[in-house]
Amino acid sequence: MALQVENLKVYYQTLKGDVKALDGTTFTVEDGEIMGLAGESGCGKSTLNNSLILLKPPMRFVGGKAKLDNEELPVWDMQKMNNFRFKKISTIPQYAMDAMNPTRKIGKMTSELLGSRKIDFKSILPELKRRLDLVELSHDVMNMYPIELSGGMKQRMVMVLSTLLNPSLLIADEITSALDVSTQKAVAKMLVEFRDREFVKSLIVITHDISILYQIADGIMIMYAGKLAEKASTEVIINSPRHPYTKLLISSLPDIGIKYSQKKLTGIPGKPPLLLDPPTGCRFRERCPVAFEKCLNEEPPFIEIEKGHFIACWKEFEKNA
Amino acid sequence: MFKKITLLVLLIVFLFSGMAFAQVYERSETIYTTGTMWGPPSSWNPITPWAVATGTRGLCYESLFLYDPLTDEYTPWLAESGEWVSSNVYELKVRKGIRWSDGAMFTADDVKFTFELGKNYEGVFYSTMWKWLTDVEKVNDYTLKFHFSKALYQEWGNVMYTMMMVPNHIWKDRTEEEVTAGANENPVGSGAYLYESHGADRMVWVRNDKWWATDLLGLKPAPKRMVDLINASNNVSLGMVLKGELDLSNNFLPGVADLVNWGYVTTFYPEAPYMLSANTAFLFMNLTKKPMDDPAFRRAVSFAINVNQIVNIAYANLVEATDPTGLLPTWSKYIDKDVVEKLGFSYNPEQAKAILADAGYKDVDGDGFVEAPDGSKIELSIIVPFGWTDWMESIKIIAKGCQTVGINLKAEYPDFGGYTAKLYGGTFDMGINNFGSQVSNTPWTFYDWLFRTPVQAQMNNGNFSRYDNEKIFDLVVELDKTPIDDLAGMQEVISQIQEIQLTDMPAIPLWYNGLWSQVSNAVWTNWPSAAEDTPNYLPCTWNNYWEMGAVFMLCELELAK
Amino acid sequence: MVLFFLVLTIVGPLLTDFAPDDYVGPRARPPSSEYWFGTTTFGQDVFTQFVYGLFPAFLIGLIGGGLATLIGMIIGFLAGYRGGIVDEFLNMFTNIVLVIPTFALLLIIAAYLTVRGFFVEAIFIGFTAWPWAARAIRAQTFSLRSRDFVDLARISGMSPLKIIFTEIAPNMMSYLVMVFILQFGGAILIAATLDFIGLGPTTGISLGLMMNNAVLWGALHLGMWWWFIPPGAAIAAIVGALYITNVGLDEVFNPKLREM
Amino acid sequence: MKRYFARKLLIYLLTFFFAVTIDWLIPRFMPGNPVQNLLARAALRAEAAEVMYGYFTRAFGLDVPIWQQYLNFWNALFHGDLGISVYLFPQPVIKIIMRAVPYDIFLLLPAILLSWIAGNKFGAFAARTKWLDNTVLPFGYILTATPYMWLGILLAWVFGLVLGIFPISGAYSLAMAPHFSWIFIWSTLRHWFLPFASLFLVMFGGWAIGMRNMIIYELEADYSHYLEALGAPRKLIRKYAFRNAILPQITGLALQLGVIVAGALVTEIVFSYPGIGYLILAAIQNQDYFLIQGCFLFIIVGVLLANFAIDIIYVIVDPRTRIGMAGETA
Repeated sequence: MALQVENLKVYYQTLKGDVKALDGTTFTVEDGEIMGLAGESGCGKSTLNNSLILLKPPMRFVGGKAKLDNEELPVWDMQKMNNFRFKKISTIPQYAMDAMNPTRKIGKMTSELLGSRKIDFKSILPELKRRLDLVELSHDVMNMYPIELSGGMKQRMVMVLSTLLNPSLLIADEITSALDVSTQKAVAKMLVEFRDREFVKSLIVITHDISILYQIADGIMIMYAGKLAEKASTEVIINSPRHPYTKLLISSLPDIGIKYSQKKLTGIPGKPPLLLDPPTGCRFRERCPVAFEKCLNEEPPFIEIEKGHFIACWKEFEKNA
Repeated sequence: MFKKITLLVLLIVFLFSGMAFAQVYERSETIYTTGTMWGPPSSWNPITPWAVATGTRGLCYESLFLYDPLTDEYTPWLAESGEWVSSNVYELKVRKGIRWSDGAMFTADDVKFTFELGKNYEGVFYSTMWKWLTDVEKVNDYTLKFHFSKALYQEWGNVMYTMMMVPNHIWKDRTEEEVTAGANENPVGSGAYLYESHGADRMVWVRNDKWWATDLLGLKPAPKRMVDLINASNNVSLGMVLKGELDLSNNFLPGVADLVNWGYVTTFYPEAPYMLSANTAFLFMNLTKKPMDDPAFRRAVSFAINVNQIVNIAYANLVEATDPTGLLPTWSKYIDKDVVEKLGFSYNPEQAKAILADAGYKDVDGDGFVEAPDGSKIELSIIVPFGWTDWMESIKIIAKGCQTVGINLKAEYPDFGGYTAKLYGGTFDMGINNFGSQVSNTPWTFYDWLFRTPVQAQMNNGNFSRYDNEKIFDLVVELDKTPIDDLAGMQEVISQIQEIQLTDMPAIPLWYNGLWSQVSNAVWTNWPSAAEDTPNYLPCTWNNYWEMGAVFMLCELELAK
Repeated sequence: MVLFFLVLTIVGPLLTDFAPDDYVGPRARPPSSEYWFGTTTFGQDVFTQFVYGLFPAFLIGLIGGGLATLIGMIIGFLAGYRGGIVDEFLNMFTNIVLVIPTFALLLIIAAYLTVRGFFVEAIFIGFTAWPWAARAIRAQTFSLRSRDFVDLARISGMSPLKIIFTEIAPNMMSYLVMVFILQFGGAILIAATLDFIGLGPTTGISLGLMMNNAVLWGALHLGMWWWFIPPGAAIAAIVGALYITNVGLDEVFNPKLREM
Repeated sequence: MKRYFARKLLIYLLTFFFAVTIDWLIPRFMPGNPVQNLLARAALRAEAAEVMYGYFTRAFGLDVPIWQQYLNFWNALFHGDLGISVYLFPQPVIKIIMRAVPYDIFLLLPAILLSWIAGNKFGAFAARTKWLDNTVLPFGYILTATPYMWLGILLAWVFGLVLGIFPISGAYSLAMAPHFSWIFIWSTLRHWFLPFASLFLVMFGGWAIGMRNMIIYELEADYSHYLEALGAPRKLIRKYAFRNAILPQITGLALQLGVIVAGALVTEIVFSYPGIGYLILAAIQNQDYFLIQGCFLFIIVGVLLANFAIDIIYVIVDPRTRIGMAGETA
C-alpha cells in the first residue's frame, strides 16, 4: 500500500477563525495506482495536496495521520518532511508554468536543487536526459531560462524534475487546467507513462475535470466541502455513482464515448457551504435533491458499501440497509 | 568602491609625501578673516571691484592716497603728494622707489594708463569720470597734471583712494574684454600681499616681503599669511569664532553681545553698540505711488517707526538709531542741529496719528486702518530680501508700528532678485536699503546716492524713492564742487540739503548698520578698538576698507603671548 | 501618531497664548514650564512656532500629495486601461518626468516666485511628484484590465471612463489609499527641504522654516538644541508614522506580507 | 533587446531635450535681472552703475531677442560653453562646475553604493527574522522619513559640537592647501565623514525596507514554494529570492537618483560642502542664470547617465530583459 491517510484534519488559520478545508479525510492509494481527486474549486483538493507535501502557515495540522509505504509522514513538521519531499513524495504544482526560478538557467537550478539535497548531479544527468527525450524536450533546455520555454514545455520540464528521484507518490495538482485539449491529452498520457515506467510508484491526480480522470485514473475520489463524498474505481464512478453529488457531477458531463469537452463542474445549482463553520449534518444537504431530516443533524460517515466503493450519504446507507 | 579611491589616493600620497608639510599653514603666522566674499574667489581684477577676491583692492593693488574716516585725513600712499595748482588743474607727485611685485618700477605712466582705461573703455566703472576730466598730462616720470572741464573736488577726493593703480607694462597689451571682464589671475600689484592660492571657500594671500612701504615707511604686516574665508553662513563663522579659529570676522553674527560677555570675541566698543557704523539703513518710500507721494503721510510714517525696538530686538543692540539726517557719526560735524531741532522726528505713535488726522487720513470703513483723504483704501507692503534675517525682523517691527497708527502695512520678503527688481523698477511701496550710504570721505557720496538724478524707469543705484526735486539735485552738485578743505562751505550747502530732506522726507533714515567686526585675541592681539592703548582704525576687510586704514591694522597686530 | 499631531495642529494654537513670531519672552531660553520648547534668539516661543508650523505640513501633504495622486491616477488609469499607443506615450512622458531630477527643477520654479505661499508650494510639489503614483497605478490597472468583470463591463458597452471609475478604481481603492499616503509623506518631506534652503513660503511659519532659522541664527553653535530638534523630529515622526501605517494597510491588503 | 535600448535612448534624448529647454526657460522667467544684481552688489556711484548696466547686458548677450538667446544657448551648449557666471564673475560656468563636481562624486558615489549594498544585505537579513523585523523595521521607516537636513543637523550637533569629533563645514582644513600628504587626506576624510554619514543613513533605511518587502514577496513566489515542496533548504530558496529581489532594487536605484540628488543638495548646504548642491543654491540666491543652468544641466546629465548605466547593468543581471521579452521597461 503506497499511501494511507487516516482522518486527516488540516485547517486554515484566518483572522476570522479556522477554515476547515480538510476535515477528516480517510483513504488509501495502492501501489501503482493512479488515484483521481475531483471536486469543485475550494472543496479542499489542493489543501489535501499541500497538507501531504508542504503544510505550513496559514495551514494548521489538526489531527490524523498519513503513512507512505507504511512509514508515517511527519506532515506537521516542515523540517522532518524534507527527508521525504522530492525523494519519496513529490508534486507537480498547479502553477507548474512558473514553478521555476525565472532568473536561473534550468540546468543550473536543477543541479543546485539536487546539490542542496546532497545528490550528485553528474551521476543523475544521463537519466535526466533520457527523461527529457521521453517528454520530447531537447537537451538545450538545460541551459535556457524558463522564460524561453512555452507553457507546455515548462509543464513537462517540471514533471521530469518532480519525478527525477522516482518518488513513491506524486501529486499532480490541476496540471491540465491551463492547457489546451490536445496538450492536456499529451500530459495525461505522460503521467500514465511515468507510472508504467515506474518513475513514480503511485499518483494522485487532482483536477476538476473528470473527463481527464476517465482517461487515466484507476480510481476516483469525489471531494465536497473538505470531505470525501465518494471513492470507487473509475468505471463505477462514471457509470454507477451512488452519492447524489457524484451523480450530478457525472450527469453534467456529456455522454461517455463522444469527444470529451472541458466541461467543468458547474451544472449544479447552489454553492458549497462556507468552511469557516460548516453546517452540521451532511454538508451537501442544501443542494441535495434527496436530502431528508437525518442529513440535517447527523454527519454521514465515509463507509465502504461495496468492495472498494466508499460513500458518505444517509440515503444510500438506508438503501443498503 | 570608496576604499579603492582612498587606496589610490594614499598611493599617490606616498609618492608625493616628500612635499608633505609644505602646504600646511603655521597658525602663528596666519590670520584668518571672513565677511567680505559671498562666493568663491573668482576675480582679481580691480577694474571689476564688485567681483574681486578680498584684498585684491588694497592689499594687492593700491590707491594713490589712503583715507581714514575716523580722523578724516588723507595719507599719501602711492602718491607722494597732490594739490590743486589751479581751480581745475590738479598736480600729483608719484612716490619714488615703489616696485610692482614683478620688480618693475611704479611711475607716472602707470597712473596715466590707469586713468585712461576709463577713457578708452566704457565698461570700466570709472569711465564716467571723463565727463569732467579732460586730460591726464604726464609732466615727468613722477609728476602728472590732471586737467578738468568741471572740477568736482569731493568726487575727486573719493577717486584718490578708491581707484586702484594697475601696472601699465602688463595691462597695456590687454584687450577691452580682458580689462573689463577678465579674471586677472596671478595678479601683479604693488601691495603688501601676494596671491598664493585660492579654493572654493577661501582666498590665501602671502606677505610680500619686498613691499615698498617696508623700506619707505617702515611698515610690515605681522601675519605671513592671510586666509580669507567666504561667508558660508553666519552659522559657520560663528562656530569658528567660538573655536578661536577665526581672528577677524566681518559679518553680522547673531548674539555677539553674548559672545563678548562670554569673552569669545572683542569688538570695537566693549558694550553696545559694540560696532562702529558703516552705513545708514534707509526706509525708501515710492513717491510715484499714493499715498507715499504725500509728505505728510511720509512724515507720519517716520513717527510711527519704533527704531529702538528694532535696535533692541532685531539687532540685540548691535546698531544705533540714526540721527534724523541719517548722516554717519563720522560726518556728525555736517549735521545742522537747528534744522534737526526744527524738523527732526522720533518714535511717537500719537504724533503720527495726529499728523495723519490733520492730513485728512481717517478710518472711514472702520477696519482699523485709515483711508486716504480721497477715501481710497490704503494697503501697502514693505520689502527686504528673503534671508536677510536682521532686516526681515526689522520690517516686521516697522509694519507693526505702522499698523498701530492705522497704516495698513504688511511685511514681504521676496528673493534678492525680486527685491532689486521691485526697488530699481519702482514697483515697490516701501523698502529698506543701504547700498550707497557707505562711509566715505564726503557726505556727497551719501547725498549723491540718496538724491540720484535724473529719475528714470530703472534707478540702478540710488534715489529709489524717485524723489524729483531740481533744487536738491543742484545743491548736491554744488556740494560736489566745494573743495574738500572748505568745511564751512560744505556745511552751508549740506544744511540746506538737510532742510529740504527733513521737510519732504523722501526716505527715512533708521539705523546705522554696524561695521560688523568681531575679533579673537586667541592668536593675534592689539586689534583696533575704542580703548586708549590700541590702534584706532576701521577693523575691516571689506572692499575699500583696506584703503581706509585697515592695512595699518595688519601692520600693528601682535602675536598673543 | 499622525492623529496625535493632527490633533496638536488643531488644538495647538489654543495651548499657546502667543503668536508664532511675537517676541514674547527672554531670548534663547531652554525649555521651561513657561516656554515648553524654549525660545529663539529673538525670544519667540518655539512651541508656538512648532504648533503653528504643523498645519502647513498637513496642508501641503494633503494638497501636494492629493494632487500628485490625482494626476498619477488619471495618467496611470489611462495608460493602464487604454494600453497601446496611449500607454506608450504616457509611459514615456512619465519616464521623462521621472528621470528629470524634479527637485532641482522645483528649486528653480520655487525661486521663480518672489512671494510664495504654502498653497503654491503644495501645487508645485503636486505637479512634480506624480510619476511614482502614475507608474504604480498603471501597473495595477494593467493587471485588473483583463479581469472578467472588466471584460463583462466592456462587453456590456460601458464607456471606458465609467469602467475605470465604477469597475477598476473601486477594486484598487486600498491600493490608491496607500499611494496617497506615500505621496502625502513625500510631499511633506519635499516641502521641508524647500523651506529649509529658504525657497519655501516667504510668509508664515513652517517646520522647515524653523530649522532654516535655527541654523541661520547659529542655534547649533549656541547649543540651542530645543530650536532645531522639535521640528525635524515632528516631520520624521509624522512621515515615519504614515509609512508604518502604510505597511499596516499593506499587510492587511496582501496577506502575503503578513507574518504568521 | 535592440528595441529595448532604442526606446531607452529615445526617452533619454527626449528627456534631455525637455530638460535643457526647461533649464533654459525657467531662469529667464525669474524675477529680477542678473546684471542688476551683479551691479547691486557693486555699490557703484549711481552714474557709473547706469553705464555698466548697459555694458554688461550686452556682454551677457541678454540684449538679443528671446528666441535667439535660445538658439545661442543650444549652440554654445554643443561647444561645451555654458556662459559666464554672474555671481562668480568672470569665471566661466563650466570651470566652476568642474571644480565642484569631484566633491559630489566623492560624496555621493560611496554614499549611494555603500548604502545600497548594506541596505539590501541588511533588509534581506531582516526579512522573516522576527525579532529583527519588529525592531529594525520601524527604525528603518523613521530613517527614511527623516529629512536629510535634519539628520545632518543632528549629526553636526552631536559629533561636531557636543562631542567635537568631526568638523562640520568645508571640505578640508583651513590650515592647509590641497596637496598630497597624510594629514591632508586625513582632514579631507574627516570633513567628508558627516555629510557622507547623514546621506548614507537616510538611504540605508530606504533600501533595507525595500529589500525586506521584496524578499518577502519573492519567498512567497511560486518558484519558492515549488523548491520548498521539493524540500530544498531555506538557504537555497533565500539565495534565489535575494537574487530576484535585487532586480527591482536596481530599478529602484535609478528611480531614486533624483531624490538622492536632492538629499545631497541639502546635506551639502548643511555642511557647506563645496559641491554642486551648494553651488546651485548660491546660484539661485544670486539670480545667476548661467550658473543655475549649468548646475541643473549637469545634474540632468549626471542622472541620465546614471540611469543609463543602471539600465545596462539591469539588462546584464536580468535574463528576462536580456532575452528581450521584457514586458515593461523601467
